Amino acid sequence: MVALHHYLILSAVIFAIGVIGVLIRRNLIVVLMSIELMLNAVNLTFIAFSRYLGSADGQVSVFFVMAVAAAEAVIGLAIIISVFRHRQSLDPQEMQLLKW
Amino acid sequence: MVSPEPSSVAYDLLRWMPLIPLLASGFNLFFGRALGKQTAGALAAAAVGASFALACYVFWQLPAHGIWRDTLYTWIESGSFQVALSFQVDALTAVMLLIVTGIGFLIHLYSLGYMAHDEDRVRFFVYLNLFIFFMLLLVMGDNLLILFVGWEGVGLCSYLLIGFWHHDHNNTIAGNKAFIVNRIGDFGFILGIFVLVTELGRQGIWTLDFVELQQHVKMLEPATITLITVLLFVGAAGKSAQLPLFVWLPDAMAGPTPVSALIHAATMVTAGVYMTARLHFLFILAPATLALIAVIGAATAFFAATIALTQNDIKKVLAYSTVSQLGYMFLAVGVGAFGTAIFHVFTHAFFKACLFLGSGSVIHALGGEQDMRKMGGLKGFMPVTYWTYLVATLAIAGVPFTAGFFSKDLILWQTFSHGATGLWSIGLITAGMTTFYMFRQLFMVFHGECRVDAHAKAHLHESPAVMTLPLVILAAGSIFSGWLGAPEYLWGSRWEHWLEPVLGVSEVHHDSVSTEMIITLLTLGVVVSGFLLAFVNYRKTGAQTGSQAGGGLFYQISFNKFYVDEFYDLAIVRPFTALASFFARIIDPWVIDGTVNGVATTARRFSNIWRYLQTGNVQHYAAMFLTGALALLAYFLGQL
Amino acid sequence: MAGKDLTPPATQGVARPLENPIQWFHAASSVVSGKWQCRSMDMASVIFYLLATLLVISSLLVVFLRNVVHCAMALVTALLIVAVLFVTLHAPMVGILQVMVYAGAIMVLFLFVIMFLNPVELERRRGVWWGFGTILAVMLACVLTPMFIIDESPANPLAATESFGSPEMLAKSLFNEFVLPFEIASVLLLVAIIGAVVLAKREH
Amino acid sequence: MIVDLAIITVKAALVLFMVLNLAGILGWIERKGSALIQDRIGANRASIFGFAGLGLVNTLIADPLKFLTKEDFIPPAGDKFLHMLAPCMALFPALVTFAVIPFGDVLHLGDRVINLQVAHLNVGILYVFAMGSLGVYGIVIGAWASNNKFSLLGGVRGSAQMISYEIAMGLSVIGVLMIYGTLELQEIVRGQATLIGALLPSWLSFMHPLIGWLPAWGIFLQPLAFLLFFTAAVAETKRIPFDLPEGESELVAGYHVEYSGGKFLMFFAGEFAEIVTVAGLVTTLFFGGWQIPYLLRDGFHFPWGGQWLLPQIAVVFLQVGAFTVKVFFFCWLQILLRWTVPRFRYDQVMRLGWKMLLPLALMNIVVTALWIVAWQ
Repeated sequence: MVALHHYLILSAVIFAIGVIGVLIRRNLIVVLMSIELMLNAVNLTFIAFSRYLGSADGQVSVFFVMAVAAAEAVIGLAIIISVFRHRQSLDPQEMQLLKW
Repeated sequence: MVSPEPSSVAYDLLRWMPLIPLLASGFNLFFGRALGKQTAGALAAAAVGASFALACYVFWQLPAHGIWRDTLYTWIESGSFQVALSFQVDALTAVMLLIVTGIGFLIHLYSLGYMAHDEDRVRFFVYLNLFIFFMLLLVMGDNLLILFVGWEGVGLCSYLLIGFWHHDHNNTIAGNKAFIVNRIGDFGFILGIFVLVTELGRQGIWTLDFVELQQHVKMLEPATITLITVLLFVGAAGKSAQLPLFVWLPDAMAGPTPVSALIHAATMVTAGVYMTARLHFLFILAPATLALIAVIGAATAFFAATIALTQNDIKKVLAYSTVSQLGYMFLAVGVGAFGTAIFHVFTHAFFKACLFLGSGSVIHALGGEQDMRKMGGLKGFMPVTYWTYLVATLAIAGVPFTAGFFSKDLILWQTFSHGATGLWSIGLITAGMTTFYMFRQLFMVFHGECRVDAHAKAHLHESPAVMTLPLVILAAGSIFSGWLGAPEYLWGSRWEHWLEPVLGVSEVHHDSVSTEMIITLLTLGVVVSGFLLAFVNYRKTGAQTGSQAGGGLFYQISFNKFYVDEFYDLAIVRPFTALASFFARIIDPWVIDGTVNGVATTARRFSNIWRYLQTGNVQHYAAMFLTGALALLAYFLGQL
Repeated sequence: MAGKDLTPPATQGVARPLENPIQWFHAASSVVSGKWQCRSMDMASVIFYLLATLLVISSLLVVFLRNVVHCAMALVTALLIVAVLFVTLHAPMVGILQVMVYAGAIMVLFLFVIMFLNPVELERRRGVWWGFGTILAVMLACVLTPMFIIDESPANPLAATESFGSPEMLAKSLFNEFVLPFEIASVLLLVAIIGAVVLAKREH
Repeated sequence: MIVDLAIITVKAALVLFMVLNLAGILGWIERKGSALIQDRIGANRASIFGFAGLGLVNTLIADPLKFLTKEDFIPPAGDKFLHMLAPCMALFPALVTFAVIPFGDVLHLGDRVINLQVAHLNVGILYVFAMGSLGVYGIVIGAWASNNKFSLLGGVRGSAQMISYEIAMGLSVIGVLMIYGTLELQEIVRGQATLIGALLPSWLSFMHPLIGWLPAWGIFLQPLAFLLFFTAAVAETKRIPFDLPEGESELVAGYHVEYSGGKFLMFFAGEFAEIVTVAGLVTTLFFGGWQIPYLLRDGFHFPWGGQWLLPQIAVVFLQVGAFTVKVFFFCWLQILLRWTVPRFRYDQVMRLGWKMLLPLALMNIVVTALWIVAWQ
């Protein structure tokens, strides 16, 4: 039988993978995707809890997470577009205006 | 002397008295140039005229025991301490209103002529209106704080107007001097206010309102009251040019003559007297202070008079005589005759303004010449000025049935009847000297043969009507304004009754009319002798005028004003500037800047080390962040 | 609405055992586990582990593929698998929303932007940094996992009522206790729209 | 249990079969119809042993054969895997959408009650939209994978257009959902069995003789919603007048320039399957689905009193027949549209979607909500 912590561990692993993406990818779009992945890991946790504790709040929270994720993706992509316009590149490591 | 509880009535008209001049001033400030110089001046004069009309109306309407209030809004409110921006008019204020707006109006008219050829007349009228506004604030404010605002405001305007012709460096110096000396006085004044508020607050009464103060000052202990009153009097001495703070007033003559007439003779310098009268309920509780005031007043009167004897600058003479007259007023205050002091303020406003304006008209005619040795025989050239000047001189000298006669004799009689015989004798001598130096001036300026140089003599002329009209009015005033306060053996004083509701019944004993008459006769004698002395010396050509050879040591001392300025310069100004320059040269650059820059430098050194953490690469930051999170997680895992 | 009272009570009470995927899933699991006598692992676990494996694989692809479009497709796959997981967790409504919002809208937006910018060159990779990041993330997983294995975590889900995870249930709690956050979320989305327009607009 | 699973499978297979065949038939209808409209003879060449019955049978068989036997060309610079994946992604959503559309009421077999609907989901209509939104991938990926400027342009256009119109479509349906108070399509259809007379508020009772006898179909309760939904749906199918993503005259063939053979067939079939799905949805939401006016479980009950009882099995067949006929009608309507209306310009498409359909849909929602609050 599947217990709660199976889901939790699964989401932890997915989250970690998303973190890898955020840390190492050198393409802003993929970094954004990895963030979406992390958000999904969290959503999975929410749903698992709401199922195993039998309360609707988890699902509602997922609803809100989705709203926030949508907003975040939209803004992020807009920023990426304008950045790409100015410097024909998507590499976050080339954007170091704040370097010492 | 407890006054019947005055009935305070709300009355919306009052606020317009100060506001109209303020609005006119603001309007001129922004649109005056566009308006055209003549129109701007007319507007300013009209504004003051309007508030003069209001003042008359209020004066006639005001019931004997009434106080009219006009509260605009609550200005400060902290806890139970509340200060409202509100005006009040009672008998005392009404009188001051008449003086300020009336004399102010006349002097505005006069200025239209006097400043006709000046380039930035507009600025002049802006300042003048602003001064009227602040002066009205001062006399109408119903609590100490508003009075203080007006107090500072008139100080500011006086500074601005003294330095009005700022192209001449000396004028600006004179302005600064006036301002700084006033600061010293104001410092004492505001300290007095602080002490008063805090001490009353300790009793549980947080207020600055005059009426409430009058009810509650009883609960302060005498020592405190003495301290407060002394501090307040320091302020008054500063503003009203008493010893030892009188030095600014003579220099203040650097300003245009109308300014000298309005601010430095008629209104502002009497603010100190007004303040003491306004707070009489406080002062009469401090006999020690009153004694001090009386002594200082008498001393000032005498001292200034002695200086005035030998001055050759027409305005300087008047300036010192002003100081001396102010001394008289404070002498009256000192003997507890506040009503009489205000009465002298009233009469003095007329004849001193008249004198100043007359001198102004002379200076105007001579194209800026102020040295009396270069005048003389002007009688024929400018009759109106001469006759008005003569009247005013008689008035200040105290010739019977002129204003000066009534007020000054009243002061002397009060002093005598108060039992201060020494002070009375000083006053008596001063009266003689007053007569002397005034007639000396009259003779030097108007009589004898004309010593005016040819160039100026060419266009020697009587002043235009707009200037002479105020002279006439003021001259009339300097005769009849005194009749309000006639002594008992004549038709008796209206004045006392008018001010009783505010100042209470003065304790002048009109018991021995005979004594009073004797005193008066004595004064007359002194006056006449002073006149004879002047007549003998100066009636003729004024040959030895200003011949410094004549007269000995005393003459030199008097001529050099007792070296007071030099003394202050040595004792106070130089050490002060030396200290300041020391701070500026040593402390500020080395200690203060050193500290500040040192801190900054240290910070920068460290930042130069740490800033290498800032790679500007967002992923590095994320990695750091993750590391921290990992550490926290590991810690909690350990806790599990 | 009024349509319901036209249907005779005969069909009203009749249970429809197999009318949505969740029920299929449980029926099928029971059938299969009844068929093959596998006590050790029932169908639910099989499906879970299957989905979990696929999910992990697709997520790894998202992170380690070099071509942006491939990453996007892998992410879409991952999202769909997560949606299926939601459905198996009795959250069909959220699952559908997941497909609509994430797969249907957000990822399409991603693809749209990718096509729009069409970055030609493959990204370069730096071995050291990759290793470092990976190690950090693995450490994270290793720290998180033991924290989740708690004894008092409920092993078995509560018996789900018929309406659990239905739109009605979601709507009830969303529009009663969470109505304020709901409104705020709408405002947030509006702000995001405006911001996106302003940011991406080519200034003239 | 086994039986239940079997029934489900049968239903699914049946629906799938129907849809695919309908798609094929539509292919033929499109040719014949266009020929009719353009006054040509149309497809009449393919013949089997000299038998060309209007070309229908032949077209059904010959078309797939032709496509399947053509060379399947993959552009060498393209992305092989995605290029192969794209057609499936285009076809899949169109097919699975039909799972929630009910094609009949319950069927009683012995003691079993079979709901004539593949999946009874309480999120029904949302499922439809979810699947519809997945349809975009086929285009975008196909366009990108074939590494061709024209197809890329087509892909970009397609994705933008589909996203835009999904919003309008979804919002236009909400009015209907509010009226019938459910998301589940079978329930919506059942809700349309009643008569408008039963819904009239008291102050409108004088209208009863005029419109009281009408069935409470969506088209009568939400006419505006119907127009909006139908327009948006046609735009979703990317057919003329909304065929900007393909636009032969500008983009050769848009996102499937580089497709040939079986893959193109899949795109093709996907397009027609979408037509069928749209027709099914319009029928279900606005035209009473399988409902025939006045026909209840046990026969006809006319509002003027008369009734005509029927055996249950006959009723079921009538209903399924009615559904099929309605779907056919709307498929034909779309084809008619495609051959009669000229193509929009791209900016016109966008303006229509964002500046007309969207505000109108919102207004429709508000008005409906006010109505419901006021009279229920």
